[in-house]
Amino acid sequence: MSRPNPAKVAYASGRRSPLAALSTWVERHVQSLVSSLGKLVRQPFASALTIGVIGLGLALPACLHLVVVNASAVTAGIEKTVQLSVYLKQPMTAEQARKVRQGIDARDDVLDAQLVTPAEGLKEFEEMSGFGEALKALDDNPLPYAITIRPAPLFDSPEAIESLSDELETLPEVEIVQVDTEWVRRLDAILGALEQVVLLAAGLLGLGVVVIVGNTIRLDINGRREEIEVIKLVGGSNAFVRRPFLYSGTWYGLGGGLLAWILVSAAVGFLAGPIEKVASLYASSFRLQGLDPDGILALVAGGALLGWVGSWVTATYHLRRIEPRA
Amino acid sequence: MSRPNPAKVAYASGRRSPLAALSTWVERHVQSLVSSLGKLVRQPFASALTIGVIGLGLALPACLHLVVVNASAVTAGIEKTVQLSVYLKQPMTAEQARKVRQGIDARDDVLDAQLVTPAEGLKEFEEMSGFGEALKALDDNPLPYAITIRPAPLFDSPEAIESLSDELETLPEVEIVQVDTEWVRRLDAILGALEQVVLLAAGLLGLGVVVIVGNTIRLDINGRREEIEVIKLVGGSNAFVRRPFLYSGTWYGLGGGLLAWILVSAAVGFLAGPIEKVASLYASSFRLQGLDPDGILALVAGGALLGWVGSWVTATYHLRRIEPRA
Amino acid sequence: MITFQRVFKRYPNGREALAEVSFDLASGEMAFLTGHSGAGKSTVLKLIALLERPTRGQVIVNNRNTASVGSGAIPAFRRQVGMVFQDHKLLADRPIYDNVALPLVIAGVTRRELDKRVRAALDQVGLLGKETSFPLELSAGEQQRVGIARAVISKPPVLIADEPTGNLDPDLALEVMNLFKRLNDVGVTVMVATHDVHLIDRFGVRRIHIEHGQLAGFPPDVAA
Amino acid sequence: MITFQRVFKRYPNGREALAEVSFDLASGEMAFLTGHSGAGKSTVLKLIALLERPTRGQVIVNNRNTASVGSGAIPAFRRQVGMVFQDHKLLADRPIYDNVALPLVIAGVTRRELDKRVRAALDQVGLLGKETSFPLELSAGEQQRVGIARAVISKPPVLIADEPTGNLDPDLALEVMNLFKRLNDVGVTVMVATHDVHLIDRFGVRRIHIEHGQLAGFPPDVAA
Ligand SMILES: Nc1ncnc2c1ncn2[C@@H]1O[C@H](COP(=O)(O)OP(=O)(O)OP(=O)(O)O)[C@@H](O)[C@H]1O
Ligand SMILES: Nc1ncnc2c1ncn2[C@@H]1O[C@H](COP(=O)(O)OP(=O)(O)OP(=O)(O)O)[C@@H](O)[C@H]1O
Ligand SMILES: [Mg+2]
Ligand SMILES: [Mg+2]
Repeated sequence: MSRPNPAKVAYASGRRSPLAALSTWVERHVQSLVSSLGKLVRQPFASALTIGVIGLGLALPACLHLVVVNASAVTAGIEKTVQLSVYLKQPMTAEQARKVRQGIDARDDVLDAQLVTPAEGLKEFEEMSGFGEALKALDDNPLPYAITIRPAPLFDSPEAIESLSDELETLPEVEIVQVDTEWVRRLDAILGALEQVVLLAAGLLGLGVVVIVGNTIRLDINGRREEIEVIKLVGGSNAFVRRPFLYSGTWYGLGGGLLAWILVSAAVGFLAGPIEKVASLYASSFRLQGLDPDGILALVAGGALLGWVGSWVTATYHLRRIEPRA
Repeated sequence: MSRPNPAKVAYASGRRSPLAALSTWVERHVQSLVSSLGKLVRQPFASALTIGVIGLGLALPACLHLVVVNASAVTAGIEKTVQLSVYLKQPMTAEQARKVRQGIDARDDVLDAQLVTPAEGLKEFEEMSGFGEALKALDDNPLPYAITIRPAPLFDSPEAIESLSDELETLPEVEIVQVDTEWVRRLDAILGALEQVVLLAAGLLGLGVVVIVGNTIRLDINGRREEIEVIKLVGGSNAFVRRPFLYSGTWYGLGGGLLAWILVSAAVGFLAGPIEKVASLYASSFRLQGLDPDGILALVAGGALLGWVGSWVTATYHLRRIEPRA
Repeated sequence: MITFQRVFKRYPNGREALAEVSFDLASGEMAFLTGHSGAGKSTVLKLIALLERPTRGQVIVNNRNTASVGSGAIPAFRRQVGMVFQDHKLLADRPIYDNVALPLVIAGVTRRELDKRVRAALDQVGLLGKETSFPLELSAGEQQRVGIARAVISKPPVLIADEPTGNLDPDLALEVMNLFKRLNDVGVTVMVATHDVHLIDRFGVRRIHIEHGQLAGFPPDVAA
Repeated sequence: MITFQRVFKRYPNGREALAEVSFDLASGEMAFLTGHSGAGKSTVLKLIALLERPTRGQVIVNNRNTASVGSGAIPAFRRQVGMVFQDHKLLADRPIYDNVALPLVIAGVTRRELDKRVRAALDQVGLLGKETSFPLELSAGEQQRVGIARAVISKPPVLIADEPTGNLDPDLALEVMNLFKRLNDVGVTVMVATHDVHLIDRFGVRRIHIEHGQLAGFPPDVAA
């Protein structure tokens, strides 16, 4: 402190150039990366447990998502827009019927309205019912004029359709109004609810992955408390201590994402057979849809990201609290 | 070792009566029970993490199960048995038609067959189509005789029905055979597949809970390695060291089960409103079904059991490997 | 009470810690175990407490050949051997009271008796009043004494100590040795590994000296 | 280099470890810190290494008042202070090499230089050849020397040691003290807490004696 000691000056030597510092920095990170992976590999059972849990956590929303995607695909083959059939009173001239159609067509809540003449109606009925030849025998067409209506896009909620139907029924020319494709809507409602479940599940399970990784890292930190204390004791900073945990967390997440991909693929493979067999009975060319490349990427990269986030949050929080006790 | 030392004999005193031993045993367990709970409470954040993960893991199959239960309830309201409609050729006398019905009714794969006369058919058609009055105007009933068939219980698989339909179509009196309620079957197929998913998910997640608890206990053991070594050093047996971990694991599982119950109830509460609103539009009196008491019990007790299993397996395995290093 | 018969110990890494050690310590006897650093003192004590097993030869403690003690019987065996460690081996997250009580809790002693004995043991090492402190709140010497209290509380017939006075000031070291001597006087077989030549001189007890893994004659004292 | 100005230290549990301690150790000076068990020796060293902070008074180390070192700056500060601990504080699951290299790894020294310096440090404490052993495979004295090698490898200007010879046999203790003296000779400020009155007598260095948390005159030696 007072007189400069020549021996001492030599002793406390060693400034480093910026380039050397950078190369050391890179070297450190690569080393952490490899050694953290090595640590996971050296504890295969323990790592498998953690990765297994994360994989399950990620696989579940992915599977649910596929359920919805495929169910939507099934119903997509079916005409989905609701349709109203308005049967006009008899007797009615073609002129009158056209006027009624125009009136309905002009409504804001109607996308288009199409007139179905009794002749057209009969033909359609023949095709639909399979009575075929039987009806050809009719002397006279007993069917009334009908108007099929597609509601405007913004007015296809069940409520809007109900009020549209009610209003149309009050028209003097209208005999009866029918709302079609009820079951498709019912199925859609179920799928809609399911989609909500998927969103909820995905949110919860994403959080779950962060929590799982966080928990693992926390317990890992606890298990290496002594080591951390020693490192801090000899001057290791929080960032230095945290680095290996961040790498572990990211590896866990990445591994979990890959596992989830495998699990989902396995589940799809497992279910594809039976489901497609059922579908084929109904002559449907339905094929069970798996994950697309975007989905795979989202799963794997998302897993790694969630792992990193989980370890970052936990390590930052917990490492601050570990102070060396000597 | 050689001459008995009177001081020493007094020193190494203390046999205990069996009753005292029992009361000590009970005391110990009660103490472990309370102290392990106390430990969880003293680390609220850490315990919450673990219980949260387990709760999610248990809530998911429970939710999926409810999806299937409710979807089944929706479709249960609809006539589920497949029905075949056989339209007979024209012209045909009532006598001939009755004979054909008898022939079909006698088949092994037919539960019953019902004759629908043209008059009945017309009435039904009126009701169904909503054409109402319009058809009353018909001079002549154009409809053929029809026979509606319910297949026998053992023959209602899609394959059996297809072959039944094929065979009936070869009869000389038959014009055409129609298989009804196709969409219900399609929905059922989806539900069936979903049920498989639920089973798969429940299995995986039950395993997942064991794994999560096991992993937590493993890391907990790691974190308390020093403590365990010290206890073994002064003569604690594996069973003694393991006891608190078993209690912790069971508490984790129990807590997770309770949390899962809360999560499921919350999800049901969250979705009940929208779903029942949709249902009410279709005048369906559908009510979203939550967990029944059996389900709740299964969830909570199952959670505790899985927690115990997870901790037992892990603790037994890992504690053996921790030997004091001195 | 403690008999070593031609004991050879090689550690898994190939290091040979004991070459061929034989000695016999009678019941109620006391001995100092000396030797340079790395001579094998701690190894001898580890063999007695079954923390290690001999590679060859017999170790007989308390009339039992340690070779006949299976891994399931080790805990019960260890309860017969009180140990004091160089680095104390206390539970950092439990108060002194719990640390000292541990052997009795393991043995399943009732609450009432436990309380009485813990207080008596703490009194013996001069730490009554520190029951609720945690180990890290004590100085090194105080921790060492907690370790001694824990070793003697279950009244084991054999007591072994590995450099129990290394962290103590000379007064305290003397006091601790006197405590061991008192225990020995009531019949406990005591073996203490130590470097403290001055203490050894003061106590007229038997001395077992190891050099390079073998029993040897005593070296000249290095003291001032 | 190390200045204590009217330092008072009360631990969170209410225990007053230091009453009012003032002393000044110049750069390149060496001192023994003595006192009975529980006197406050370790507390003084903990204050120097910023493992604890004074309740009142100033601790100035290496021209920095420790009060001005924020928690983010503590790691860098500690790298200037080499520490040897009573209980070694080694990483049990890493070989000796990694243990000794740790301060250099933290400082970000390149692989090549690191290797050279680790070998040099191990050589200095007579443990060359044990690089791949694990701490628990070494005897207590060998572990102590690993701790010393780690403390000096980053060439800190200040070195503090808490009873570094408690576990060593007299020969080795002397050797270790000589090592500290040599480091002191090349300009390192050294402070060693010890009970070993014989060593103190042998080395003619300054002695700071604490009694009941206060500086005091030296007591008569207890030695034989
Ligand atoms: N677990 C182990 N694995 C491998 N080698 C070991 C192990 N324990 C001790 N050794 C080696 O055996 C030798 C004897 O060690 P031991 O601990 O018995 O010495 P000691 O006499 O107690 O020394 P000290 O006085 O330093 O404590 C040492 O050279 C040490 O390196
Ligand atoms: N972390 C702590 N919390 C509370 N009290 C403590 C703490 N550390 C030490 N003490 C108390 O402060 C006093 C001084 O302790 P210190 O460790 O400084 O003594 P010492 O001189 O190093 O003793 P020894 O020679 O036994 O190591 C002791 O009475 C001890 O009980
Ligand atoms: Mg030793
Ligand atoms: Mg101290």
